[in-house]
Amino acid sequence: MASDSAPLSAPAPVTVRVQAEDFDTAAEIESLSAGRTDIGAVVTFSGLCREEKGVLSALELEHYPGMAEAEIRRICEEAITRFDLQGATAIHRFGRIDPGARIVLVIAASTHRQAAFDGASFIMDYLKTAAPFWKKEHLKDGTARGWVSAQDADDTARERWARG
Amino acid sequence: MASDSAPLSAPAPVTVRVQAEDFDTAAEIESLSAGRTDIGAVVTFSGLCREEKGVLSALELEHYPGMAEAEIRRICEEAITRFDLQGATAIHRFGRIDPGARIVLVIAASTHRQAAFDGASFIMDYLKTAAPFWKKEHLKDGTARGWVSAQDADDTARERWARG
Amino acid sequence: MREVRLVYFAWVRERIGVGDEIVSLPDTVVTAGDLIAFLKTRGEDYAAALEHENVIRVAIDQEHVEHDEPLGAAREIALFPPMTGG
Amino acid sequence: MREVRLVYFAWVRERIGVGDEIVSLPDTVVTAGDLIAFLKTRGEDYAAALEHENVIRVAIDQEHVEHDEPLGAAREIALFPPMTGG
Repeated sequence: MASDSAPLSAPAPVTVRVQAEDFDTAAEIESLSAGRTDIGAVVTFSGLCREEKGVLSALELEHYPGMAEAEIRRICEEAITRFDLQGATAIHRFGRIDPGARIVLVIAASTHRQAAFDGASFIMDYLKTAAPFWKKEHLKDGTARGWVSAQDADDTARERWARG
Repeated sequence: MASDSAPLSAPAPVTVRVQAEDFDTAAEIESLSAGRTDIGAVVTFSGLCREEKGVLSALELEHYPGMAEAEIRRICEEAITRFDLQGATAIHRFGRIDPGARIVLVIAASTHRQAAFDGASFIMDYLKTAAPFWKKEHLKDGTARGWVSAQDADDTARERWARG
Repeated sequence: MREVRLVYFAWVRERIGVGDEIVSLPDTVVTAGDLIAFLKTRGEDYAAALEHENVIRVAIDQEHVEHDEPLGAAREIALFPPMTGG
Repeated sequence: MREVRLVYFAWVRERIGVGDEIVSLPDTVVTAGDLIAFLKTRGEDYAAALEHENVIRVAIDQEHVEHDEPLGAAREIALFPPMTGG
């Protein structure tokens, strides 16, 4: 897909990582944009572990090693082609995530702000519905509430990017 | 406007600064979200000084002290009400800005990702057309290319948020 | 008969009771949907895990496929619930 | 006659040649548009700065207003080009 319509300029860097460790948002922005003067806009999305009613002990994030990285890379490359991004980064954690902690980071860089916003939003919408990750909730009373259900709203969000 | 539909929860923090100095994106994200577990999504927009053809020496950013802060605060507060944000930060620099350097940072925090994306995008669109800042380009040959012209595209971007 | 590696995730994995296994498939199993129907005959755990066939997602060699996709020369087939990352 | 503080920015400031000044306004100056028309009579620099009236933006006491807005009891009136921040 990407190869047919790739821009003529130098390839835009794509960084994808799936890891248990936390990440450093500022370092990732810096790594994408340092030493470049052709980037006018950088949009980042950080997804955090939300704790709604004081009962959640932690999230457990399971993933499909190999396919998770491959799917996220495919999503980022599609965003680069589609929105003419100058770079994209996506980092997704797995394992135990405490309330308030970071889960996912997406960065899109472009010459123009709308492309950067659209690129980051597109990557997130596809990542939520196509990247093989599953969340399980563990409660403070020691029980597991169980697996988080997929949201219809996420499918709807993804569908708005569909092209006829 | 804000008072009629304000959420019942604690007021969302708004941080606005207009300054000559650079800013620390990570520290600003941290300051908005640290110690909170009710934020699920944080979107940041960083605007950088773009250097297209190797001729730009620097941008000079003039602003209207007092009004600049007041307009940006008004824009952020409107975004908080409209998108039910849990916090917003906007920092805009003035003075001399070198190619590749940061000009503006907008952060929007929310429980849900679409609200965070929309909030940051709304703030940027209004900030570009309503906050009293003006850019002048200085060229490497020592001359001033002059004041940057306002873009029709920026007015169009702002108009999409108009409500009937 | 041919052997493929099956991998399971999230509640599909928990209900079946293993994360991965090598299974011999009869020649009548042609598509991803055929595979799900075949697995449901392997016992109560499989039947429970795959009860609501329409929500089960399938990946062949780490690429998403529809249920009517032929398995072809698949080496690794994954079955899992709708994804909830991000 | 009454006195107001006028402030100018960007190329409006450069063309007029000062950043701010106190000006006495005749009673015939009622709206922001009247003010622009009045200033254009004050000399070539003003006429050049305000030549294209429709692009000049006005703020009264640091709030954006249209050209038909009455100046009222304004203390500080700003004239400037379309903004290009962000």
